[in-house]
Amino acid sequence: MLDEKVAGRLPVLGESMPSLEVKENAVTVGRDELPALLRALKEDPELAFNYLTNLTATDLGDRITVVYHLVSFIYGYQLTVGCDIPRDDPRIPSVMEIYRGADWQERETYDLLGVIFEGRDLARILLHDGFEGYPLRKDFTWAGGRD
Amino acid sequence: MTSIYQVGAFWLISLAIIFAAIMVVASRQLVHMVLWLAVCFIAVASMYFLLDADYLALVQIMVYAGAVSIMMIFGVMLTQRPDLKECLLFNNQLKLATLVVIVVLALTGGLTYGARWFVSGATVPADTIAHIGTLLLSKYVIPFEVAAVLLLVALIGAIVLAKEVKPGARSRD
Amino acid sequence: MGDRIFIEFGNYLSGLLALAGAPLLLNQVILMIVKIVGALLFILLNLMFIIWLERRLAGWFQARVGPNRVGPKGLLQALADVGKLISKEIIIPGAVDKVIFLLAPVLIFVPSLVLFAVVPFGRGMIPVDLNLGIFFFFAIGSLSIVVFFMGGWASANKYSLIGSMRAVAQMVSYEIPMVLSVLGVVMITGSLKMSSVIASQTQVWNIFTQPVAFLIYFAASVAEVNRTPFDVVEGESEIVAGPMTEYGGMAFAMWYMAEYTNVILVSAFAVTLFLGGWLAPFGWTFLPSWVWFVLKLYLLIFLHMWVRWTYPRIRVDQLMSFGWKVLVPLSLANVFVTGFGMYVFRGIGW
Amino acid sequence: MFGKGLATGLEITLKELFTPKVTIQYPEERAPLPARFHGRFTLDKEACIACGLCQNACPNRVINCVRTKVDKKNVLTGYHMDIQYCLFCGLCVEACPKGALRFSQDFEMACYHRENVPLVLLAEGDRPACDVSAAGGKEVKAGD
Amino acid sequence: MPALAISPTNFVLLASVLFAIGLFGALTRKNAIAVLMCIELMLNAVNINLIAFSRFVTPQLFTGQIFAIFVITVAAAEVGVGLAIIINIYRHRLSVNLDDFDWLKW
Amino acid sequence: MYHAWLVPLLPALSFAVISLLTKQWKWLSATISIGAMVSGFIIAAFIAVGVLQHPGLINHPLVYSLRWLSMPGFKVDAGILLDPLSAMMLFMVTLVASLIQIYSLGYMRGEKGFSVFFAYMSLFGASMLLLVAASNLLELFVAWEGVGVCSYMLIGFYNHKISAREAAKKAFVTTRIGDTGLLLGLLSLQLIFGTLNIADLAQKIPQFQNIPLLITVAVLFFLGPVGKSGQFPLHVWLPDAMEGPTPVSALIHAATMVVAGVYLVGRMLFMFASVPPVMELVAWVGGFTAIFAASIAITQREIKRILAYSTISQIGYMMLGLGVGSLSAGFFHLWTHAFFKALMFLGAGSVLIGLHHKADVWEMGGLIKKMPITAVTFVVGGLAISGIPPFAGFWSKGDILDATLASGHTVLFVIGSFTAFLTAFYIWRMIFLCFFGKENPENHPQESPLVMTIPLMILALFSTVAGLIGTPWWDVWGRYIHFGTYVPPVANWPLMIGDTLLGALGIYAAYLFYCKDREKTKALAARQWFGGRLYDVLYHKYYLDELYMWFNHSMVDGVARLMYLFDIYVVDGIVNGVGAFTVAAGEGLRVFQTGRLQNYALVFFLGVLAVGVLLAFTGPHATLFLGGVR
Amino acid sequence: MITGTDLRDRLEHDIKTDRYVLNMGPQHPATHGVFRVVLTLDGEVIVNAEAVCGYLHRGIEKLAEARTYTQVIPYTDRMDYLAAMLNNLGYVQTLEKMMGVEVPERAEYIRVICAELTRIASHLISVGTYSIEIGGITGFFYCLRDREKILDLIEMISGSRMTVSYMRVGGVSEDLPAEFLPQVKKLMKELPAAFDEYDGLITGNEIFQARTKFVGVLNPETAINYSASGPMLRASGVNWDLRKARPYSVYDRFDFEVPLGRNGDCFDRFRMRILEMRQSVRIIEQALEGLPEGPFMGKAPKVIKPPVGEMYHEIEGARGILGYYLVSDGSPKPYRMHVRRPSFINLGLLSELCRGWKLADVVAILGSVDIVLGEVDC
Repeated sequence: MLDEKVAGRLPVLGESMPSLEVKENAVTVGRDELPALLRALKEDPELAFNYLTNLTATDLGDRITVVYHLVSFIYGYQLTVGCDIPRDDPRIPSVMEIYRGADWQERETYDLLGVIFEGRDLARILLHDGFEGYPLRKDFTWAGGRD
Repeated sequence: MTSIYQVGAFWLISLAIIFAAIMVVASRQLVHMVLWLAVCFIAVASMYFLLDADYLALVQIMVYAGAVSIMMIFGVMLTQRPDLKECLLFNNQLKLATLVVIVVLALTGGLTYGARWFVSGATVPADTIAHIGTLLLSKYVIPFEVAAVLLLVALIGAIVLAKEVKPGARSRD
Repeated sequence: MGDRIFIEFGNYLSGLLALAGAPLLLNQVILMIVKIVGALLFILLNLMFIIWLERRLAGWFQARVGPNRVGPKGLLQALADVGKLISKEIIIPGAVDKVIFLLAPVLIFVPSLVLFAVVPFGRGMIPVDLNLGIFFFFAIGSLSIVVFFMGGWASANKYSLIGSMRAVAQMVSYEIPMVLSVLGVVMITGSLKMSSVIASQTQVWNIFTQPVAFLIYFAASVAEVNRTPFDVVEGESEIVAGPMTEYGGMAFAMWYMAEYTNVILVSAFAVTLFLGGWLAPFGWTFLPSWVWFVLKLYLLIFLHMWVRWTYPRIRVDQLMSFGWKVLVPLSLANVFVTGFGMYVFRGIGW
Repeated sequence: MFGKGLATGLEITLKELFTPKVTIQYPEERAPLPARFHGRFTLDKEACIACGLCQNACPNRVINCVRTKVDKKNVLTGYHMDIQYCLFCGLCVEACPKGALRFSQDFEMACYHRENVPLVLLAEGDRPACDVSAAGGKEVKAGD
Repeated sequence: MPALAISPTNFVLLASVLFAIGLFGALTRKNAIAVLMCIELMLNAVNINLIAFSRFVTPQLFTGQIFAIFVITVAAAEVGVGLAIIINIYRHRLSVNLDDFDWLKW
Repeated sequence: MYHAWLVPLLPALSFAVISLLTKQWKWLSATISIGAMVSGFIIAAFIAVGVLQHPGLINHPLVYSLRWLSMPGFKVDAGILLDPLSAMMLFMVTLVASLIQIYSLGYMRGEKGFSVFFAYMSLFGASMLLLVAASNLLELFVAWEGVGVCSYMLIGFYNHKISAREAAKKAFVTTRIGDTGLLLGLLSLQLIFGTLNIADLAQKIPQFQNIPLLITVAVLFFLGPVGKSGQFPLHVWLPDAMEGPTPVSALIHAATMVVAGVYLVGRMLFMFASVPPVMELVAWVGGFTAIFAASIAITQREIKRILAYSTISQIGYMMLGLGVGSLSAGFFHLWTHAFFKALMFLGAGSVLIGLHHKADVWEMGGLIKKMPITAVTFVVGGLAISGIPPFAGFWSKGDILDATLASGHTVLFVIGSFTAFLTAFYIWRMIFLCFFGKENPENHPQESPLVMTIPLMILALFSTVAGLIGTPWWDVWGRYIHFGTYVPPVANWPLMIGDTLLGALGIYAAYLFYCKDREKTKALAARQWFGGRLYDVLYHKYYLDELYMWFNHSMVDGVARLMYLFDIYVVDGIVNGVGAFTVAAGEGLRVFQTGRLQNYALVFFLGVLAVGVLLAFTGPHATLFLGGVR
Repeated sequence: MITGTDLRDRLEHDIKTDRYVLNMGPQHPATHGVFRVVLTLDGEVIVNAEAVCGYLHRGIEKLAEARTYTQVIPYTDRMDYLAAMLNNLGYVQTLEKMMGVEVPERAEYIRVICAELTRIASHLISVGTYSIEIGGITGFFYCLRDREKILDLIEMISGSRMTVSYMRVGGVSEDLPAEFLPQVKKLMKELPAAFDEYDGLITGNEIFQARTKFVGVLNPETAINYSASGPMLRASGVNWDLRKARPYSVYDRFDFEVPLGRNGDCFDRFRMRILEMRQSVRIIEQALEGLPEGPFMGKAPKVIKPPVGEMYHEIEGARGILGYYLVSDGSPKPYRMHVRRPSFINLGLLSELCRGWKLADVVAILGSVDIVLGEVDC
């Protein structure tokens, strides 16, 4: 349920972004234009989405959706930005430059889903460095122990 | 000093001093050196006790064992590098130095052998500190003050030397 | 009547020996051994009691009960602890400097035990009344610094090393205000002899003439024995246990007991220097002098514990600046004020 | 300012020195347990209809109830809980339609041997064997 | 047992042995701090002599003891400054090996 | 009497307390400082009363002292010396200093470093009081330097101003030149007489026979007062010292620093008196300085500078008085001068405050209407300094002139008299320009608060009556303070009338030029009528500062240049030759320079051992080695 | 006032010694569990601090994919085990939002009471352990003593002290027991006095203040940029409390304040918690006042099958913004569950906060961030 103001403002911001789609309660964008969109959302004085509250991804079988949940502390708006990336080429630009809070969340997403955030150092954060596979992908199977 | 206890104590302490001193020179680990040095200082302090210089003995313990060793420890810890253990202990003038040491020993030994001392039979007064205090503040007051100034200068000097000069520090106008 | 009980016992023993025909020297040696054993017994008994007291008081301060299972009211808790610790293995990690590692917990006791030689336990009950008693205290006391360093360095553990370097820095720094604070007492007494220090307090205790010195001494002594709020050496939330990190079993127990021995020691000196030693307050001589000494001792030990279980830990750099920028100038000022006051009072004719 | 906070702290600890302590001397004294306490499970064997809802409700697959079909009706012949995996969430108790599975007030479940850990609320053979074997029924494992 | 009695000779010999050991170390040890320690040994040797003579020759005058006090003072100052210099050099050169200190200016 | 040591101690303590403890609390600091000074004054007053009980003290002063340093052949006592001279000085210094400090409460209000100022004032007072009370020349010297340091700090008090810093430096360096002489003199005295106790010296010096040596010592000694009291040619720092806050100037000029020199000469008069040529020197330096400074003062424009030159001139008078051998006259003038000069400085300060630090007298005028108290008190001061009876200055100046004439220094008498005329002229020039005439519409003066004016009034009272204790008919002063035997004064009517007339003449001349026809004078000045070049010379203080600068630049530089040439051609030639040889030699010897410390040490020890072995076998104690047998 | 930047400058110029690496953890008294900080030290000054977590990782997000929606509730307990009620609340609210389930009034009030009680209990642990970390052990016991009283109450409601599993979709699992109300009212009377005691013993202590004031300063810009939340964010002066900013449940009916810090230092972060506890007491008192009668469970289907879609919902947890992201494919099991754990994200700031401070400050800073390893590692 997008706020009217946000819904109205989004097309203006996204003029130069052909991949931007404004849906009922979310926005999706292509991975190449993702940083530009987030930067525009953050720096736009009328929206000022200054806070990245959540960053995660879902393995949808054929593709992986990376989701960014943004909040504007000034106006109280919320916005969900989604970005589909192919499963066999799970690269997406890092947004750490825009939101430093993305740092550990990107590492976590990489760790558990194998999404490769480009433009930053990625290291496993929850699992140990020698762990093989990405456990939150649907094709991951856990061998050993109670599940 | 003819009491058997004193004689025994002298030899015991002498052995301790010399053994500790040899260990200081011969230890490979710098920290071991410092610890042996402390042992040596304490042994020397007990020698002072034997010589009825109780105040000096305590000063020795406090200043040498308590402070100088600690400073040495700090020095060692501040300059320690892992590769120190591998390098040679002694430099290349070992032989010449041995010669010098032998000559020193021979010279002092020879001189002492021929010496006759004027040993006073008097005893050291009981309250050494009162005498020393009085002397320090009357007869030796100027050296005393100079020593104080020396310590102050050394203190400031050490601070200045050990404190890194800021590369971009603004000089005061 | 009980005042001279220990002295009478000594005399009795000496007389007995003389009767048995022991030569004077042997007589003295035996008496000296008896004195040493007596002092050791005193220390050990008090150690046991203090360890219990500390845990019990900690419990009470913290709305808990504390140890109350071993023995009556848990009084034998220390024994149980020691029993447990003795039965545990002393683990020697691979990288340690073995000799020094094992030597340190033994040596840590030496300075403290030596210092008990000059503690006046009661009227005429000072083992050795040195001319330089107070100076002796500080000189020998400074040796324990080296031992702390030995333990920490030999452990080959970074926490231990940090802890021992902190110990060295802290104890060196706090020795200075401690000495300077005692200087005021020495000036008033005019002697470094323990017995004269006590004798000079028959009229008024030094804590009343030297209150600032007492506070400085107390703060510095808390730092010297590494207890909260100055326990950065152990700082369990930062550096685990400092020099003691790698020690286990009885070796750890030695460190632990050394801490309490030192608490007894610094409190005993505080009693001697500031609280009139074994002198009875208000002329209440119905209790023997040594009882008064022990009572005052425990008052101070209680103070140590009270402070420990109330305050958080100060940071190491704050500790150093507190020592150098507050305590040292304050104690220097105290020396000057004392000197001036003495001059004035002498001028008045006191 | 300096020293006031320190003095207040001392005052508070001194006050606490004399206030009553909150410690409960455990084996001798025990704190009262509320009625809803999640302790050891009890099973009312008679009330249980062996529906298996508890087994399905369990998030951690702790419950293993052994049912035997007798006259088209499930009869409970064994009830095991791998209690070391139990979350004590109470979903099973909540799921029980007959109120047969209950919590008790017993929380002292520590034991010395690992084999004693699993909670056997109904061991095979506890029920009169005739009930089961006479019917000639076969054991059915839940979840099969 | 007068032959066994301790006379100044014993102390002078003890001191000279200590001095010789210190001298040997000071001349041969490579580590600058080690050299500093050896110098302390030498100073201690001197102090033993001073106090021994004070005890035996002029027990009432304390001149030797007072001299020893000054020696101790100077030694303390020397150690402080010496270590500061060594630390400073170490900081620039990352070495405390005296053989490395053969340049004449920084 | 026995507690005179408290007088210097109290301000010193107040300094310590303020700078260590109470710096944060301004008014507490000020209260402590003033309290210390006022209690010092009360004690000093008791001392003065006590001293008055013993008329013979001037020749046999009371000394209370403790052993300060004790070394073989060198013993120094520290203590206090009480005689009417020092008692008078203690009284005067504490009184004036107290008033000035109270005045400072108003003057320094709102200034940065208020507490520090009072701390310095206290220390300044303490140093001066110690100087005055010192029983020993070394002690006196310590205080002397203390005064110097304090004056340095106080002159440079506004240390954000470059001129203040420069002035402070100048004051310090210039007086240092004199102090060097004083120190040398002191050391010579110690060498010659083996003591520095004033009382001992007073016994020993008059009997000393080696007059040339004593002359040298006395001249060296006199250098100190020349520097400190701003006598020609070391007076240059004094006018610049006006950069400090006005109370400081008042303190320096009236009560403390500059009179220290006079006091020292007076204290050591027994030495100077034993060498008449030096007495001549003192008298002439004093006389010359008096007229020299007075002539400069005529042309100066800044109110405080005029007063500064006036001080130099008046100090010259005192020196003149001492130089002609009259301790009584010299010090009487010091006494009266302290009051009226302090009064005038404080008045000037009040004016400055009222005009927001506008110092040029030509830009003032008519202030009497707006600042009546300041103006009236200032006029009292002006009358006093001009020597109009019955104000204080009349009596003291008269005494000096009387003494000069009596001792047969006619030329000096003429100089002195003319100076008296000049004094009246320039002071009244200032007064007329400041307080009378037309008001300057740009100024919006306001009377100063009571805390400033009350000290002014008290000082005005003293300026009026302080001279009455030394009239020829009722000579309390002379009976107590005199050198040698006491000769009761005789009223010299012609001189008194002449003095008065000279003063009145000066005032009238000033009235003519600067009150009646001020505009005309301005015009005249513009046309350089007033002596043209003479005016310039005077206005530029005889170009002395420039002379000194020139000396520094040209002479020193010139010599340096000569040296440089010598260095380049002669020295370098030799050096290069030697160098070439050295290089060659070094090439050969460099193998021995390993740069290794221990290597050097080894060689060094080998050398020592060689000497040791040599001595062991051949030296005087060769028999010692192995018993000398083997 | 000394900031980390100053210290960083200073450390460039002070006595230069060799840097060395110190492993703080995984077994260390001050890391609140198995957690490691790799410190690069220059003397005692931190040059770099790298947090290493994951020692307690149990894969709850993965586990959830194999459980029904209801079965996930006990797992949420075990993330932030100090504030299990809040975890439950966030989870069930997300589901309710997804499915459009109405929650009865009484249930909402019970939820608020439980949530705030849990918040107090959680903050008490935080305050107490912080006291221990600064070195004062006694404060910890006082906090635990009072926390026990709260846990008793929670046990009374849910049967468990910590892992409560109390909330259900549509309400709560059981109604409040009869003896609960008088006891909670009594406790609410007692608590402010206890808070005063902590203030006297800990907050007001000068040593404590010296240790924490102006240490680990976090300015508001950095805090927002690093996605800090909860007391940590508010200590920096950013007014963002979801209970006020975007009220959920019935929080809009209560009168309470959002305490804000001034300096963003450790002291503020610590004090925030005590102030929040006082506010929680206010909320509970109001909720008890207005507690309506009625059912404690709404009309929720027996088998929970949310419609296909995704939902992200946040509540204000004890440590910050607690968000649940659920993706449903229409089956009774969640297709994907992700939890935005406040501890995890706040911990990302550690390295930034520690640099330039002393070894002892690491403990102070880590304690002021207040992490629960169960939540960080999830």
